[in-house]
Amino acid sequence: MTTAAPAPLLAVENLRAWYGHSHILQGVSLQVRAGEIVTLVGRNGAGKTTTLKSIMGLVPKREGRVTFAGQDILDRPAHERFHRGLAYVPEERRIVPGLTVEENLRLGILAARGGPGRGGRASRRDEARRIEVIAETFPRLKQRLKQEAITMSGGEQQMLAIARALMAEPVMVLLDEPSEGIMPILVEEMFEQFVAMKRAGTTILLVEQNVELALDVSDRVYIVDGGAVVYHAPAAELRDDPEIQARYCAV
Amino acid sequence: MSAPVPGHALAQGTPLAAPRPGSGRTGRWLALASRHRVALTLAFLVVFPWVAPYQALAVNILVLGLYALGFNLLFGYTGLLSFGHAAFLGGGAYGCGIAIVHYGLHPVLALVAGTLLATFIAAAMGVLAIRTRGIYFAMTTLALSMCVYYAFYRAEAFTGGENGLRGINVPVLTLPGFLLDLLDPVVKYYAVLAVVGGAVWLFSRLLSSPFGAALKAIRENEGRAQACGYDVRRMKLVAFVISGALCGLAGALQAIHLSIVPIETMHYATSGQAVMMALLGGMGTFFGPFIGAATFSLLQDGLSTLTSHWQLFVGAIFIAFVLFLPLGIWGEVLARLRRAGW
Amino acid sequence: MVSAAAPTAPPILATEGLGKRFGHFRALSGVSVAFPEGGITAIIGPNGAGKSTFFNLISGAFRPSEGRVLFRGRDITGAAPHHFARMGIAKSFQITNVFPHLTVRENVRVAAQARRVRFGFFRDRSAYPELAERAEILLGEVGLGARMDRLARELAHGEQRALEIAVALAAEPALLLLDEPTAGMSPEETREMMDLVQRLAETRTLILVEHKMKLVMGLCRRLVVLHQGQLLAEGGPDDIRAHPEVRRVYLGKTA
Amino acid sequence: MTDLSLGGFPLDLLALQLVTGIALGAIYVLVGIGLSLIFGLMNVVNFAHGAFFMVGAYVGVFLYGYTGSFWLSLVAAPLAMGLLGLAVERVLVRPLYGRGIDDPLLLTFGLSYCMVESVRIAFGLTGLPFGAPPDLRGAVDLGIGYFPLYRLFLIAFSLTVVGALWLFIERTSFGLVIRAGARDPQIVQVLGIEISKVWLAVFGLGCALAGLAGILAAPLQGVTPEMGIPVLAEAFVVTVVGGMGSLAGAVLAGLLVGIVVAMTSLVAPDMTKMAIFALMALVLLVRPRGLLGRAGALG
Amino acid sequence: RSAAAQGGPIKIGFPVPLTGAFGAEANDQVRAAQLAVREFNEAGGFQGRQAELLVRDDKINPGEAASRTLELIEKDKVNFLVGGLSAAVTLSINNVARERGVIYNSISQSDAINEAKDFGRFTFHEALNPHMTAGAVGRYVFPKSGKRVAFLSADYAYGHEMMRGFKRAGEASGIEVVADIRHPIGASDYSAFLPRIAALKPDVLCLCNFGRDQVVSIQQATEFGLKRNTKLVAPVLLFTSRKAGGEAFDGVIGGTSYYWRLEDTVPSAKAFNDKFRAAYNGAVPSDYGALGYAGVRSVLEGVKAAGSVETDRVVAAMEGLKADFYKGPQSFRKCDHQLVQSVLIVESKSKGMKTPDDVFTILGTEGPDERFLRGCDELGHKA
Ligand SMILES: Nc1ncnc2c1ncn2[C@@H]1O[C@H](COP(=O)(O)OP(=O)(O)OP(=O)(O)O)[C@@H](O)[C@H]1O
Ligand SMILES: Nc1ncnc2c1ncn2[C@@H]1O[C@H](COP(=O)(O)OP(=O)(O)OP(=O)(O)O)[C@@H](O)[C@H]1O
Ligand SMILES: [Mg+2]
Ligand SMILES: [Mg+2]
Repeated sequence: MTTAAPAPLLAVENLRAWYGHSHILQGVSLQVRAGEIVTLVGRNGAGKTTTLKSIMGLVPKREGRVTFAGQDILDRPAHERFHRGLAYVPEERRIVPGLTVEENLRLGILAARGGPGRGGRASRRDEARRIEVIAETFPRLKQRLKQEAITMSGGEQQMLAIARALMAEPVMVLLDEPSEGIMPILVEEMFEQFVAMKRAGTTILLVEQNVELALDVSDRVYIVDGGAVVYHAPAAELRDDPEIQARYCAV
Repeated sequence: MSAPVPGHALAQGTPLAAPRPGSGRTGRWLALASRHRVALTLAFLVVFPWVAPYQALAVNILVLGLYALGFNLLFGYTGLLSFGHAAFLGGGAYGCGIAIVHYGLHPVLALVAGTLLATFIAAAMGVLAIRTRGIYFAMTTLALSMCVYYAFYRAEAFTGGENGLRGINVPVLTLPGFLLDLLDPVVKYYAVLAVVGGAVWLFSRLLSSPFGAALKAIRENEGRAQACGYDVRRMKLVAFVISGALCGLAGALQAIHLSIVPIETMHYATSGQAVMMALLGGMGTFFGPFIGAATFSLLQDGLSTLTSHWQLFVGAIFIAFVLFLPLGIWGEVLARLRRAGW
Repeated sequence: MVSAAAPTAPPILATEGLGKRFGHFRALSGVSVAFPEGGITAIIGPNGAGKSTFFNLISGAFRPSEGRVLFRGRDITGAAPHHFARMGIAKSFQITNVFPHLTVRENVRVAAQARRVRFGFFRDRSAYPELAERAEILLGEVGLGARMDRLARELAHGEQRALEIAVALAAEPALLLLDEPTAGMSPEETREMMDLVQRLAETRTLILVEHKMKLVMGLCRRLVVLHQGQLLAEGGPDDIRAHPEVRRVYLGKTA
Repeated sequence: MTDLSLGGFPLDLLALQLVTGIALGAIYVLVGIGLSLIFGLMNVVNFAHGAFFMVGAYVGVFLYGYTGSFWLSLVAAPLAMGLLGLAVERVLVRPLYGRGIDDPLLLTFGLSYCMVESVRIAFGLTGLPFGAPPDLRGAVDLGIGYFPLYRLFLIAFSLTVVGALWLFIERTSFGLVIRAGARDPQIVQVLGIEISKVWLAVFGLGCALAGLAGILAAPLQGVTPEMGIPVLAEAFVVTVVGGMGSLAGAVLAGLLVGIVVAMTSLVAPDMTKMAIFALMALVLLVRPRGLLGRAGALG
Repeated sequence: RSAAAQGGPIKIGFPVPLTGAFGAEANDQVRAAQLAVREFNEAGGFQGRQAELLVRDDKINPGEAASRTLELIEKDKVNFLVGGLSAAVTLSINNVARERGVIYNSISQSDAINEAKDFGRFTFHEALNPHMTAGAVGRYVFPKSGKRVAFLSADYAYGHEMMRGFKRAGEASGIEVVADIRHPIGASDYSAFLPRIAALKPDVLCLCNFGRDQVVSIQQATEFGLKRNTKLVAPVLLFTSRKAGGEAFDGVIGGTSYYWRLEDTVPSAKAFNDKFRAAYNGAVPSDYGALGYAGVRSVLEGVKAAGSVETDRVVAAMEGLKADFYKGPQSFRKCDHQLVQSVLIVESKSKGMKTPDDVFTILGTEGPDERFLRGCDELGHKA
C-alpha cells in the first residue's frame, strides 16, 4: 500500500492489542505522512480508540510495530511520546477533576519546559503567553480560566481537552472524536482550524463520527472494523462513493 | 471493500474478558458453590475446631469472622470504608456483658441486648457519618468511634474502665429442655457456631436480595444510583446499621466467650483489625472474612508461640500477600479457579 | 399517536422562572417553558447555554436558585433526586455515567429494580424474574443484545452511550430526558437510536438535547433554544431554522 | 500580671499554655504534612508513617551517640528516611498503583510491623534515653513564665521547614503535577510527565518529613519502638481536619490540634486525648471536607 | 482436677507481654521464672515430677490474655498459672482461671484483684499492690520533703489506686493537695500540664503513672525545670524505666518491690542475684523479673508443702506459706491472698554508679506489715 517517496511520520504495522484476555486489535496497519490529515472511521466498538491508545502506549499489552519520526516507539513509556512531539486528545475528554481550567491548560505545557518543578519564572511567562494564544481560539475558555474544569459544560470540556493538547505545539495530534458535544457552528470552525493547523505543518490523525465533515478536511481515510483496517482510500474517492455515503454519512 | 459485519464486530470469535457464571466445568462448580455458599461455609466451620490449634482460638475465629463479615457488608459490598467498627463490636460486647453482670439477664437475652446496643450506636454514628464521603467517611467513623470509646472508658461503674468488664461468667446455658455446659470448649464452639451460622444465613439472604444488588450499585456509582431512584443516603444508613448489628452480635458472643470485655475492644486498632481481616480474606467475597479472620488469628497465634519477634514475620507475610495475592486469599482462589476453568 | 399535543393539553412538565447560579455565574435564569404530554421536544443551544443545567434542574440533580418546577401540575421544586426518578422522570447523562464494574445486564436490571423494589431485604432476587427479562429486552433494543455479560467499563465509548440510554429507560419513565443520546455513536448506530427514540415517543414524553441538527429537525415537532442561560426561541423546526438570532449564535451555515 | 484572669485561670498561664500548644502543634504539623502529601496526592494511606517517624528518631539518636552533633542528626534523619521511603516506593508500593486504596494500606500496615520489630531487634525493647542537646537546654523567660528553649527552637524550625515546603510546592509546578497525577495519572503521562518519578519523589518527601518530625520529637520523650503508634492517629487527624492534600490546611489543623490539646489540659486534663477526636468529629460534621479541603478532593 | 494432672510434668502457664512496650520486663520475668523452675527440677522436682513452664505472649491485651489462658487450661491442661503484667490483663486471666478452678498467682500490681468482686479462692497476688507501694513512699517522703503536694496521675484504675494510696498516707502527715491533674494513659506529651504545675511551685509532685508514661512525664518535668523547687516522686519506680529514661530520673524518689542492691543487706537477695547472674551472663534481675521468680516459687513451694498438686490442697498450703525467697520474709494474707512483704524506697542516681545497673540508692525499707494493707472488710471479704 505504501505510496512513494517521503517516509511516513507515523507508521503502524500489524498492530495487535489486548485488554486483559480480550484480543482487540487483530493487526492494524496504517501510515500518516507529515502534514497530512488522516481519518479513522468505523462502527462503535470497531477498535478506533484502541488503535489511538496503542499508538500512545496506553493499552496494557500491544505487539507489532509503531514508528514515529523513524523511531520505534511501541514499547517506550507513554510520556516519552510527548517529548517526541505526539499529542493526544482522548475520547470522553478526560479533564482532570479538582483543577481549574487554567491549571488543566498549564498541565499541557509543563513538561515541555523540561520536567516538573524545574522551570523558573521566565517560562511561567511563556506559559501565560501560550494560554493567551490558545484562549483566543477558544474564547469560552478564556472567560472561565478560574472555573473548576470539571464543572464546565460538555462542549466546553471538549474544547479544553483539545486546547490542552495543543498547548505544547505538537508535531502530530491524535484526536479521538473531537466534535462530540460541540455545537454545529463551532464544529465547522473547528474543522477549519484543523485545516489551518495542517497548513502550519501539524500532522493530524483523527477519529471522527461526523464523517461528512471529516471527509472534507482529510487527505486519506481508513475504515476500521473488527479490530483491523478493512478499507483504505484517499478521502476524495470516498466522497464520491455512493455506498460509503449511504452507510457512513447520511443520518 | 469488505461489507461491514452485522452486529458488533467483536461479537464473534473473540473471547470475552468477563467469565460468565455457569460456563465451563469449573464455572459450573463455582456457580454451584456460590448457590450453596452458606452450606459450604457452615460445613467448613463445623469441622474447623478439629483443625484449629485449640478450641478457644476456633471460637475467636468464628467471632472475628462474623465481625469481618459485618464490616465487609459495608466496605466490600457498599464501598464505605469505616474505621469505626470497633464501636459496634465493643458496643455488642459491653451490652451483653453489662446485661449479664449488672442485670443478671439470661445469656440469650444478653446477646439480644448487646446486638441492640450496637445497633443503636451504629444508628447514631451512621446518621452523622453518612454526610461525609470517601476517606472522610472513614475518618469520621473513626473519630466518632473514639468518642464512644472514651464514653465507655469513663463509665467505669458500668464498664470497669481501663481494667475492663469482668465477671461475664456463663458456665452453663439453660435453654428450654436442655442445659449446655459452656465450660466444655467443644460445646461452647458449637453453641457459638449456631448463632454465627444463623447470622451468616441471614447475611447471605440479604446479599442476594434486591437490597444487596442496590448496595453494589451504590458502591459502583452513587450518583447514578440516586438518579435511578434509590434513596442512597437512607440505604447507606440501613447498610451501616445492619453491619453494626452483625458486628454487635459478634461482640456479644465474644463477651460470653472470653468472660471479660477489655476496653481495647472499642479502640480503633480493633477497627483496623476488621479492615485487615477482610482484605486478607478477600474484599466483597462471601467466605473471605472467615478465611481472613482465620489467617490473621492463626498467623499471630502460631508465630507468637514460636518467636517473640512474630511481628516481623506477620508484617512480612502481609506484604507478601498484598504483592502476590492482591484479591485476598479467597478472592484469589476464586479468580484462579475461574481462569483455570475458562 | 405521535400527533403534536394540542396547546391546551395540560403539560407534563412546566418550569416557571427557573434559574441556577454557581457562585456569581448565572448558568440559567428566568426560564419558563411547558412540555406537553407526549411527543419529542428538543432543546438546543450553544455550548454552555445551560441545556444540561436545565436538565439537571428538572431531573432533581440540582436544586434551583430561583423559580419552580411543576410535574403534572404539582410543585416538585427542591425534592430529593430520587423522588424525581420515582415520579417518573429519568435522565440519560451527557457524559457517560453507568455502573462500571457491573455487567451490562446488571446495570439495567438494578436500574429497573429501583422502580419496583428498593428495600426488599430477604426475598431472593430470582423472585423478580421480570426485572431480568426487562433488562434483556431493553438491551436488545439499544443494540447491546450481544454484550450483556460484559462489564460496563469494557464497552467501547459508543456502546456505553447506548447502555446509558438503556439504564435511563429501565426506570419506565413517563418523562425521559436524553442529553445528547447519539453523541459518540457512529452514523449507523445513530440511525438505529433515532428509530428507537421515535418508538419510545409513542408511549411517553421525550425531551432531548442534541447538536446534530439534521436529526433534530427531522425528529421533533418543537424546539426550545437556550442561549446564555435564557430562553432565546421556541417553535417548530422551520421557525427555528429561520430564526436569525439562532442562526447567528448556533446553527451557522449547517441548517 | 497574675491578677488578670480568664475563666479562673491567670492570663499568663493561658498565654504559656498557648505557646505550649503551638510547640505541640509544630510536631503535629510536620507529621501531618508528610502524611497529607502522600495521602492527598498519591491516594496512598501510609500506615507506616508512624514507623518512619520512629525510625527517623532512632537514626538521629543513634548518630548523635557517635557524632555528638544534633545538627547532623537533624539532617541525617530525614535524609535516611527519605531514602528509605524512595526504596519502599520503588520496590513495594509501585506495583500497587491502579489497585485502589486498600492494597497500599495493607502493605504499609505490614511494613510498619516489620519496621517496629526490626528496631526492637536492633536497639532493644526499652528504648534509648535522649534529652535536648546541650546548646538547646534550659528554659527562657518569655515574660509570662519560663519556657523550655528547645521547644521554642522546635517552633521556629518547623515553621521554617513548612515555609520552605510551601514555596517548593506552590511556587514550582510540582504541586500542580502531583495534584493532577492523583486524579488521572494516564493523562498526566500523555502530557509528557513521568508520573512514577513524581510519585517516587512525593513518597520520599513525605517519609523524610516523618523522619524529621521523629528526630525533633526525640528530645521531648526519648525514643522507643512504640513512639510512632500514637503519631499515626494524630497525623490522620491533622490531615483530615485540615483537608486532604492541603498544605495550608495541615498547618492550620496541626496548630489547632496542638492548641486544643493544651487548652483542654487546662480545663479538663483527662479529656485531652478525647478532645482530639471530638475536634475531628466536629470539624467533619460541620465541614465534611476538612477546614481547607477542596471540593471534589478524593471521594 | 483433670487426668493430665495425675502424672507427667507439673505445668505452669505463664502469660506475659513478651511483645509491646513492656517486653523488656516480660522477658526478664520469663528468665527469672525459668530459674525457679530449673531450681525446682534440679532439686528433684516433686515425687519425681518435673515442673514445666509454658510461656505465652499476652500482647498486653486482656482479650488475648483470656484466649491464651483458655488455651493453657483447656488444651495444655496446666496445673497452675503465674504471670500478667498489666492490671487489666491480670484481672482477665484471673477471671478465666477462677471460673475454671485453676490457681493463679498474679505478679502484676493491682488493687482490684484483692477486692472481693474479683477475688476467687484460687487467686493469689505475689506482687505489691499500688496501695502498699504508694503508701510506703508517701510515709517516707511527705515528712521529709514538704506538705504542698501536686498529683499528676494517669487516668485509669491503676493511677487512681496509687493516688489513693498516697493520699491515705498523706492524711497522717497533713499534706495539702495543691493540684490533682489526671492525664490520659499513653499520652506522649505532658508539656500541656506542666506549666500549670510549675506555676504552683509544689513541694512534692507525685507522678502516679507507669512505664513509658512515667519516663516521658519525668523527662518533660525536668525539661520544664520543675526540679528546681519540687521533689519528684513516683510510687512505682521501675528499674527498666529508669534505664530508658536516663539522667532525667536524677533525684526521683519512688518505691519498688525489689532492687538488686538489696543484696548488700539481705542474704536471700544475694543468693538469688548470684543464681541469676550465673544463669544469664552476669545480668541482674529487675523488679518485675524477680516477681516472676517469686511467683513461680510460691506455687512450687506450695506443691511441696501440700504434698500434692491438687488445687485445694495447694491453696491451703500456699495460705500457710512463710518464706524468704529473695527479699526477706513474706507470707500470704488469708482473706485476699495478698502477699505481705517489704517495700523498698529508692532514689534514682546517675553519678557515682559502680556499674550501669547501679541506678538507685536504697533510702529505706518498710517491713512487711499487714497494717499497711487495706483491711479485709474494706475489701469486701467477709470475716
Ligand atoms: N478496558 C477495556 N477492557 C476490555 N475491553 C475493552 C476495553 N475498552 C474497550 N474494549 C473493547 O474493545 C473493543 C474496541 O473498543 P474501542 O474503544 O477501540 O472502539 P471504538 O472503535 O473506539 O468505538 P467507539 O466509536 O464506540 O468509541 C470494543 O469491543 C470494546 O468492548
Ligand atoms: N458548578 C459550576 N460552577 C460554575 N459554572 C458552572 C458549573 N456548572 C456549570 N457551569 C457553567 O454553566 C454553563 C452552562 O452549562 P451546561 O452544562 O448547562 O451547558 P450546556 O448547554 O449543556 O452545554 P453543552 O452543549 O456544551 O453541553 C457553562 O458555561 C458551565 O461552565
Ligand atoms: Mg472510541
Ligand atoms: Mg450539556
